[in-house]
Amino acid sequence: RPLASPAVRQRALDMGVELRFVHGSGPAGRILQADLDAHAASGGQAPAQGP
Amino acid sequence: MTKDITTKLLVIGGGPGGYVAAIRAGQLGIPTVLVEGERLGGTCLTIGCIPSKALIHAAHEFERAQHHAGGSTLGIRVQSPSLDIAQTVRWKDGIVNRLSGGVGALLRKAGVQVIKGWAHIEDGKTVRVQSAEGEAVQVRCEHLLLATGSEPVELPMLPFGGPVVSSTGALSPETLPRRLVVVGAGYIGLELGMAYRKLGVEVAVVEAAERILPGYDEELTQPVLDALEKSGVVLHLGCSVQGFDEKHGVHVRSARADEFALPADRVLVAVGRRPRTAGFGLESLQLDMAGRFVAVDAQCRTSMRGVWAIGDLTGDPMLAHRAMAQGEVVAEVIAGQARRFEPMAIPAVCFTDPEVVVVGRTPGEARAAGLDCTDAAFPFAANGRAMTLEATKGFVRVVARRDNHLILGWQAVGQGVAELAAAFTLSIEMGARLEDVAGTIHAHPTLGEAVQEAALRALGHAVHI
Amino acid sequence: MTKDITTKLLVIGGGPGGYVAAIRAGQLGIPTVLVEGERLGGTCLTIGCIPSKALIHAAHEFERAQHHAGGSTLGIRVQSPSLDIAQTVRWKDGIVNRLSGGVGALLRKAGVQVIKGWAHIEDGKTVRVQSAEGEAVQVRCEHLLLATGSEPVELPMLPFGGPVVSSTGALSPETLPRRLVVVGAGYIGLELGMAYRKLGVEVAVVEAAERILPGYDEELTQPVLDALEKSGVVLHLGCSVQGFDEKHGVHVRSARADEFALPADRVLVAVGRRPRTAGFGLESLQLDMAGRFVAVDAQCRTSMRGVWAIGDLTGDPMLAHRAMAQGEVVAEVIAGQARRFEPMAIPAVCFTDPEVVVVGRTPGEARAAGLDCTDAAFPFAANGRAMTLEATKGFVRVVARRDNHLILGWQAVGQGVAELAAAFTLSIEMGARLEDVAGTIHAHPTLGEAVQEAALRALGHAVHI
Ligand SMILES: Cc1cc2nc3c(=O)[nH]c(=O)nc-3n(C[C@H](O)[C@H](O)[C@H](O)COP(=O)(O)OP(=O)(O)OC[C@H]3O[C@@H](n4cnc5c(N)ncnc54)[C@H](O)[C@@H]3O)c2cc1C
Ligand SMILES: Cc1cc2nc3c(=O)[nH]c(=O)nc-3n(C[C@H](O)[C@H](O)[C@H](O)COP(=O)(O)OP(=O)(O)OC[C@H]3O[C@@H](n4cnc5c(N)ncnc54)[C@H](O)[C@@H]3O)c2cc1C
Repeated sequence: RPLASPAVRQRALDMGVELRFVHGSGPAGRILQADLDAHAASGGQAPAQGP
Repeated sequence: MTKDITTKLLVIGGGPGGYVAAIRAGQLGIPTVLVEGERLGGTCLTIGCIPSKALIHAAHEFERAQHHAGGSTLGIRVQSPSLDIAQTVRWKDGIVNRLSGGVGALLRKAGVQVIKGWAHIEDGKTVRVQSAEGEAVQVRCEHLLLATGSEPVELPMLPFGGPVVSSTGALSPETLPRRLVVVGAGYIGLELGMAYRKLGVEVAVVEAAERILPGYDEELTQPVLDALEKSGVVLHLGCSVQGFDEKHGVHVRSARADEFALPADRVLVAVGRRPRTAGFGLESLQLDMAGRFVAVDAQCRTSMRGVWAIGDLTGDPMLAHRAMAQGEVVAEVIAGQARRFEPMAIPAVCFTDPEVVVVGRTPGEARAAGLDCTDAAFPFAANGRAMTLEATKGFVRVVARRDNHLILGWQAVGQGVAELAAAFTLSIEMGARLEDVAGTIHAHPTLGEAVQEAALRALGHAVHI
Repeated sequence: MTKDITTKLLVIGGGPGGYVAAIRAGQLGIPTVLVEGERLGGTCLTIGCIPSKALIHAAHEFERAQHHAGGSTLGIRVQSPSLDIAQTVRWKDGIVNRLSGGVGALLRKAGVQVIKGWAHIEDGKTVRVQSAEGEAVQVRCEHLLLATGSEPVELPMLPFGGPVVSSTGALSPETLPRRLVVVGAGYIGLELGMAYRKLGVEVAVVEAAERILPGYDEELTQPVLDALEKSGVVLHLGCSVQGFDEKHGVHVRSARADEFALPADRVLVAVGRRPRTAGFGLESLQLDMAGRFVAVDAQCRTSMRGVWAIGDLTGDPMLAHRAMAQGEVVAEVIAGQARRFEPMAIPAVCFTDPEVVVVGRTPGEARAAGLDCTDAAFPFAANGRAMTLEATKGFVRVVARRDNHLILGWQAVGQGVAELAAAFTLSIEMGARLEDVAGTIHAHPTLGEAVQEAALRALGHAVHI
């Protein structure tokens, strides 16, 4: 399972982002809020959000 | 005459799973009805977690009084401690009433309609309630949430009744027995058995397995074992129960097929709990099961559309905080939020004396999962706060990956360690490494320093050992 | 005859700062000498943190016995509780001896050479020790670490001696006074004042400020104030002490210039502690100071090359765990590691009853720093575990940034909240947000659930309130 804190996991769900596809820059590969930001900014592989 | 009600969400069961789901749903503006056949708060608040911890507290206080009666090392002396168990139970009932009433108030405040009565499932969208006032109510709903919890397992050769009680009976004794036999050395049997012992009762425990608290590793249970022996609780491990008669007591057969009788004027059967799946029409839905539990996905959906399940009904660990967390998820998912029940760790606390806490993986579990891990323990015997609390038994242990030091689990045994669970669970949810805990300043003098020292020790440089 | 020793690191002071630095240095292979004039463990283990918590525990137990003497709500009754304070002090001394001896053993194990005696600084590389055995030792070192700690402030009109004691005397009473006046309502005065009250002593507290525990906010101190009043401790706030005579007691002047006398057969002066900077040649080094403290950088270097300082000598908060953390940093830096003492948060615990914990910023401090923040509290009155412990006074409060919910601080007041400090501090060090704590499953029933509920409440959806 991707390593990410509850807040990051929740925000990823809200954004419709699969954490599996997000690069974790934190210690031990932890996905940080900033990684989510970067993923979103780059267009990521994030599926489009629902209506 | 039958009253008809239509709602968006119908919750069956007002335990920690059901009432939390209903409150959260109400907060989110979802029209919600909750049906409860007994008392709001369910097993947990009325016959489980809370009353057991109340009794344990009273027993602890009485044991301290007994301790001082001999003239204690602290220099305190008291004369002739005595216990009025009826008053103890009244005090405990007062807490239960306050909490159960409080849940009612919270549900009202959240706009949830509560129906007192037993629900019978007609189909996935229809439930009939025989309300307490005698009126029948038919509720139609868009979403049906099953939160019917669990009930104690009965032994065929030791049916409940008279002196043979479940935890429910053991939590509301009218009198104290002289000799109690506890069947089952799981956490419920040991919590209550120890409490009774502290209240002055002679206690024997019969357990089919060769060890107490099966499920915890032996290093962890050793301090509990020591405490049981020191307090004079007699353990019969690897023994099965054959029956009971008032004259001879509990009939026991040992692993070597010896038979003997344990004199007892009360018997507590605490051999486990089973999900409440029968007797209210649940079978008719033909839901997918996971063993004896209702199978659910990461959003607590059952195999039938619009039917959800949470809590003890849905699997292990059968613990109140799991039920509550699932309840929140279901309410938020129904409200349209993207939520999942996928915790990294669920803490488990056993309120024996010493207490036992397990969060995440034990060293054995980590190894079994093929992980290359390291573990280290720090004993309370080397912790200043523990000394000042006369509580030097036990330790804190951490388990981490060897490569990147990611923390995989925490275990602790000792007086008061239950409150360390918050830090343990948070560290795992946050993805903390050993260095994170070792580099966090822990207040002196606290038991929590043992947490930091365990992490330091795993890194090869504990200070205080 | 003078003995000459040369070493790489010389540590002056064997308190938590000094002994931890020495142990860690020894572990890292640095030749280390530690000089201690009194007992290993310093203020903390011998006359501070540990003995005070021991006395507080004994006082708590005695108070419970007194409580049951009246026939308690738990149904427990005892007769004529009595206290043998000499035995209490012996028990406390036993713990101190064990811990002080333990520190000696740890130092030995780490290969540290301990010299018993008072160090006098000749220059930044040379220290003379008048050893306890009468021999003089001259130690030359590459690195000199100052860890001389602090001492109680004396009031000129109330000099220590006879019935006027510092915390040290209050922790080793030969007899209990009938009437104790405590001067100073900081944490040391209140911890000890409350303990004496529980032991049956009539206690009055005189404080120059208009409030107790100046430094904590009023919401936080209110439950302590309530407990003081309930227990019968008489507070004289906004009052200054003029002097003492055995006939009339302590002479006090109120803010409105009224003068009165408080009868007392013992007086505890606890008006603060000052860094130990004089009397051992420190002045000769002419180090840069930060007010009354020795100024240090983020690696605990003083203004003189090769001279380091840690602990109470170097500033607020004057707490043992700060000293220890600094000690580790210095040892690792001298060993060539890149380390800094830059914690995000240092917990502070006040072991009154109820206990008070502060970690990170209070709402007031956050606002004063110009941060747009939100805060929320959850009361123990709504926590099931607190009810079963008869400990429903107090609350947990969280402070977070409004924009991204980053947690800035935690405060708690209540029985047993000291052990929540581990979770509080870890959450801040890990950069946790409200959602992280709210999304972590907290064990039921524990006081720690109030931590999660405070976070939930700050997010606008607490469940249990
Ligand atoms: C002695 C004891 C001690 C325990 N200690 C702890 C502990 O310290 N910590 C911990 O986490 N857990 C503890 N537990 C376990 C905990 O009580 C359960 O995990 C928890 O209560 C499960 O919650 P739930 O909502 O799933 O079900 P329950 O709490 O069992 O609630 C289910 C509710 O549904 C109602 N119901 C069932 N069927 C119907 C129906 N057809 N119509 C209407 N109402 C119905 C029941 O009356 C009941 O109130 C303890 C249990 C026991 C027995
Ligand atoms: C009553 C009381 C209760 C307290 N409770 C707490 C608490 O609960 N939690 C907490 O964190 N803190 C508490 N403190 C504060 C804590 O004790 C100090 O913060 C801590 O001891 C500071 O450590 P240190 O190493 O800087 O100095 P110290 O512990 O003061 O140690 C300094 C040592 O240096 C020695 N020394 C000084 N000069 C020389 C010299 N010239 N030659 C040789 N040796 C010398 C002294 O003898 C002493 O042993 C309490 C203090 C008191 C008085």
